[in-house]
Amino acid sequence: MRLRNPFGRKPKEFPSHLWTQCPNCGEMLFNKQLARNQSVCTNCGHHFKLGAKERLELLADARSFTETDADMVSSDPLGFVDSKTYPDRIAAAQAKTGHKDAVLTGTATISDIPVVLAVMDFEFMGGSMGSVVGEKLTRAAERALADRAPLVIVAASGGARMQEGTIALMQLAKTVAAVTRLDEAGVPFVSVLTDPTTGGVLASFASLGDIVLAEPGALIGFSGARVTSETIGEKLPKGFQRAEFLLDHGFVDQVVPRAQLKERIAFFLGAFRVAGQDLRWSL
Amino acid sequence: MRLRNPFGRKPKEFPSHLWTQCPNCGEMLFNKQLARNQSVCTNCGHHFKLGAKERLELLADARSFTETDADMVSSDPLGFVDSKTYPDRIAAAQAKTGHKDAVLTGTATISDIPVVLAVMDFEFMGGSMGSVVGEKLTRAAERALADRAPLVIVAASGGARMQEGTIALMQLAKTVAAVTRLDEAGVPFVSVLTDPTTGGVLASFASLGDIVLAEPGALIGFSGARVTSETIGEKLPKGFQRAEFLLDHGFVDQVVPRAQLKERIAFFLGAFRVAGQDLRWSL
Amino acid sequence: MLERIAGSRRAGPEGNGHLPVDAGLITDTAAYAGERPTAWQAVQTARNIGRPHALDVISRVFDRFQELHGDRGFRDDPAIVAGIAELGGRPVVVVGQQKGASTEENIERNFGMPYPEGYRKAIRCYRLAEKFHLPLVTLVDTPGAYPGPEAEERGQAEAIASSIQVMSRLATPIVVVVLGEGGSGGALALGVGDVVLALENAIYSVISPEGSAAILWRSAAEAERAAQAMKLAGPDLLETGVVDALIKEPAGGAHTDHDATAAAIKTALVAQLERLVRVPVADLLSLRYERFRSFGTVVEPRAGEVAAPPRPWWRRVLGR
Amino acid sequence: MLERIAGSRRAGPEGNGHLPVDAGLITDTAAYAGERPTAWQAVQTARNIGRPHALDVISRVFDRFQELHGDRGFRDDPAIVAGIAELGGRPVVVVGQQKGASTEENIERNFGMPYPEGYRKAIRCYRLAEKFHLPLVTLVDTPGAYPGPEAEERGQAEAIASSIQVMSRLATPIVVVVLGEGGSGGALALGVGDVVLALENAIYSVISPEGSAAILWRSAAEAERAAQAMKLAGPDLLETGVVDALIKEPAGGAHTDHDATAAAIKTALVAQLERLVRVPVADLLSLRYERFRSFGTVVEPRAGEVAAPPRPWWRRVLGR
Ligand SMILES: [Zn+2]
Ligand SMILES: [Zn+2]
Repeated sequence: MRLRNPFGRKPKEFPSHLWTQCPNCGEMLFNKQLARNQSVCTNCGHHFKLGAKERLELLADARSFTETDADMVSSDPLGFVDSKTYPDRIAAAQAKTGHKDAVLTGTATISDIPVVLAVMDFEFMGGSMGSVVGEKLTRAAERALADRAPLVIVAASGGARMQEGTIALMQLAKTVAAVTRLDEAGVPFVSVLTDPTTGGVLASFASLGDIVLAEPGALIGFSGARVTSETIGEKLPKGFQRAEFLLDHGFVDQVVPRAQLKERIAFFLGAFRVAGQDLRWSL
Repeated sequence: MRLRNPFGRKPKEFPSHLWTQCPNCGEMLFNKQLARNQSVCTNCGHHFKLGAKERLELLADARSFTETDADMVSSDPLGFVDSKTYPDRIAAAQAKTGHKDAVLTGTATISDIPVVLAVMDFEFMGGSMGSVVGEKLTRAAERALADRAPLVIVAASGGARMQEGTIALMQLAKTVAAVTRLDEAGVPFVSVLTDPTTGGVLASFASLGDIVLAEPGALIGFSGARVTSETIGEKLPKGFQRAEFLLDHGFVDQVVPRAQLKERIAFFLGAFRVAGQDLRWSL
Repeated sequence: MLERIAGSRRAGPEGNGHLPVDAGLITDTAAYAGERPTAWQAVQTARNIGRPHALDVISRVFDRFQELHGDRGFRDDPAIVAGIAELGGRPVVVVGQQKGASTEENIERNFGMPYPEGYRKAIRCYRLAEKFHLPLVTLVDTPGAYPGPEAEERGQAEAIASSIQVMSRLATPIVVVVLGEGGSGGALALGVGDVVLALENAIYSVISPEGSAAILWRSAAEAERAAQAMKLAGPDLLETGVVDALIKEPAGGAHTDHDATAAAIKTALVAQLERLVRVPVADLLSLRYERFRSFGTVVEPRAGEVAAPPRPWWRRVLGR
Repeated sequence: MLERIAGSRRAGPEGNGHLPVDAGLITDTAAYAGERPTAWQAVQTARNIGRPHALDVISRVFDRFQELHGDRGFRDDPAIVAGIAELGGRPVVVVGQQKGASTEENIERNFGMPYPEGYRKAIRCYRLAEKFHLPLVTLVDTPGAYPGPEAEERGQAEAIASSIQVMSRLATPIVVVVLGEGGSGGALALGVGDVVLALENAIYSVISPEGSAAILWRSAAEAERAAQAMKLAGPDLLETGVVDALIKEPAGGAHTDHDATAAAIKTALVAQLERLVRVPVADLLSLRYERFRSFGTVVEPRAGEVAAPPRPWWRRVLGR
């Protein structure tokens, strides 16, 4: 997080390993306090990006998460090189985040409801979806189908991973096909859109939840704002492609503050409990 | 048809039993010639309204139409009286049009394809849909289902028949439910919208065709233009609620000139032939 | 099929053992001996701005309501509210038209007049109910679908027709409650159910009295006469079978006591849903088809017979 | 399942007895020994304004094409053409992206960049194909879905996701032909089929070379390098399995001879559809799932194995 300092205080008063400035209201926030508040600004409610591990702590019941496919890593199908090689980029992202690719998947309970849970991490190469993300999400959906357990995916992604070329694009079709099988089988899928969810991830599984929730202020859109802005040759309106914009335009069921997210997901999963469970009407 | 005379000629030169003026281009058209041209202006292509019998001649193969429920008439469930009683209005419409209510239904062939065919007549109380129209259309759809024969309905209606109150409104649900059974069974339904198709008829079966065709220039809309105009307090744009407007806005598959209508319907019915017939791929 | 629905009768006068099937309902206009309000009184009561509107009812009848937004194509229409809630601890989908209780709120809610995207949001939620086997409750209260030019551009007629279509084959029980104004096709788009109830002073009509008067009498001032002629008030609707039963309102009308009104609605909904969830879905769909199929009074001289008027709900259910 | 598709093989080398299953197709990059065009040449050929676009192909490959218009909700998008036509006397549904052959036509067609309503029109026509058991042919040719703000407002991402979803379970055979540019998700929305073919000089990529260069090299001038790195040209796509086979173009490229190009497309379509219509629909859907399921190259150290690359179409079909 880059430290801006509009108040003229010297940066050294607020060393970045201790303090973070809110990009929305400018308030200097003590990192420990920010973490205790689920990375939500205590002054204005701005939702900071959340890493995959913190997200799991927020949503899964304590000690309920069992990771699957934890060691799956990407190969380099195209031998892709830009200013770095693709394997080098992966290695750097693994070192930075401590996980192997941009999604963690597994089983868990959410308020005692067994689910298959997947959380993406934007810190890993912008949460981009390549073979590993696509494969892990597909296996997660297939497990949800086999167990008839609801699938919950928390998206955070800049889109498809360019370094895997058209194979990355095919992950859109792969993940959509997998969640479509859940749809046909009547197994619930809750999609949570967090900051940011854009490009190929939004244009595939993330838009197809039975319930689509978004975090306040999250950037959500198909095209990058830069591309869109260049297309029309003017600046975009304030709030464009934010969660609340998508709510107004009918693409999101609810914008849910982080503090209420777990409870809200649990409510919907409770209402959608699959056949044979007690809360349902006996249809 | 009211005779306007913008050219200053004396009306007696063009007695209305012999001549009709085109409301679009002003041309005086010799009635016999107009009838020979399927009631389309020979000068500008304006499509005049067509009575049910003329419509049948246009669409059904010669001598192929067998009318069903020809004698069904309306009762007066509400004892409705405005400036006239409802039975008096019906009697006047019957005398004017020569049929019992605003729709004719039956079986026919269209280019040798057996169909169930229903054609509405705007001259009968504005083509309004009450119990008789609803019942005859429902029976037509049920017969199409039983025979697995395509259903073709040519709409021409100002909407639901006020004189039957809420019972008329219920005909929307009744006719929709009937064509929905065709949809579930994979039996084709082609809806043809002619001048005018508005209100409850457009808001029910007429919008639900597998293929929706419209005649050029036909007035097609949900609300009366007067109501819409009053709602926004300004004049509506030219072409509002016309067939071409609905085409632009995505509600009509094609605007088809009357001369091509039969052939076009036959093409689609041919493509949709139900199971066991020879043109289909063997799926 | 009726036998299977009538199964609730065989369980005794208490229906399914919880609530009598007619709990809180008026199923016979004999209840109104001499004291039926005029049609115009009904119109005015149904339109009373203080009348309980959809969210007033939802907050009192259901628990844990969570609203769902959007049509997944154009806009979230505030004139239609939809969501998931619990009724007596069990989940249902509820969809209603929402009027305002003030001018500001009415502007926000477009006076309860949905745009096409409102009906498309409703359709989306109907399908969610079907997918997860949740009963559907709809709350009708609209002067009609919005008649403005943008609504025409975005297919008001198509949206209404599609909503009617989806309800007519939705494989889950549906109970419709007309709360206030049941205005034409815009109301019917939420009105296709297995049981259709109405508050006592609700109205349901093919066109507004003003619209009817303007066309038939060429004067909106004749609205009162038109209202009378169209038989749009509760007891009329019971007689024509358009509604299956009326829900009793507090003495001064629903606007005088939202809590009591909601309590009566809740009792009725629970009784109906407890009954309907026991009916196999295929039978429900057949009965729903028959319910709407039977509307209409035609004469066939050759056959020499008049189609029977629809049997009142009460008789349909109990096999009388 | 493969056995059942391979049934066509048991009928002899001529497949179903009409056309060899690989009629007019290149199924092995060995065909390009030493003479593969560069990626950048492919990009330029694929974008040539004189290249046969969807309607050029439709008019030559199919008979009696009747266009269907509109998404039934907002607008008829001219960047997508859809309709019913006959292929060798039998009806099919055809849906394609439509570029212009001139600036005027490109403005009218929005340069082949669909709005959400274009994809929704496509979905409507896919469903018509399924309902009436008509095979579906899609023609991919777009720089990408339109990235303007109205497209965002109306849900470009939702529309693409839904189109992919509907194709992935559409119960009828689907053959996809990439005619020119297969630009990202906007192309894939028409690209989920049982067999995916491409013209020899077509490209298919996750992002445009210019877009990729701007992000990865921070300079659009590096587009040529990006094109090479992304392996977006026909022979690359054959190697990765993204396309099952290439359709041979005339010597100078498809733009030099629309008739010959269309003839090759027609031969390929007829051969594929004759084969696919013999496969039970449930098997088609399983195979379609497996086709897209198999994309991806991952390493699982614990399992000590690399997921196999997708088997080439040719081997999948013939069981080799
Ligand atoms: Zn802040
Ligand atoms: Zn003329």
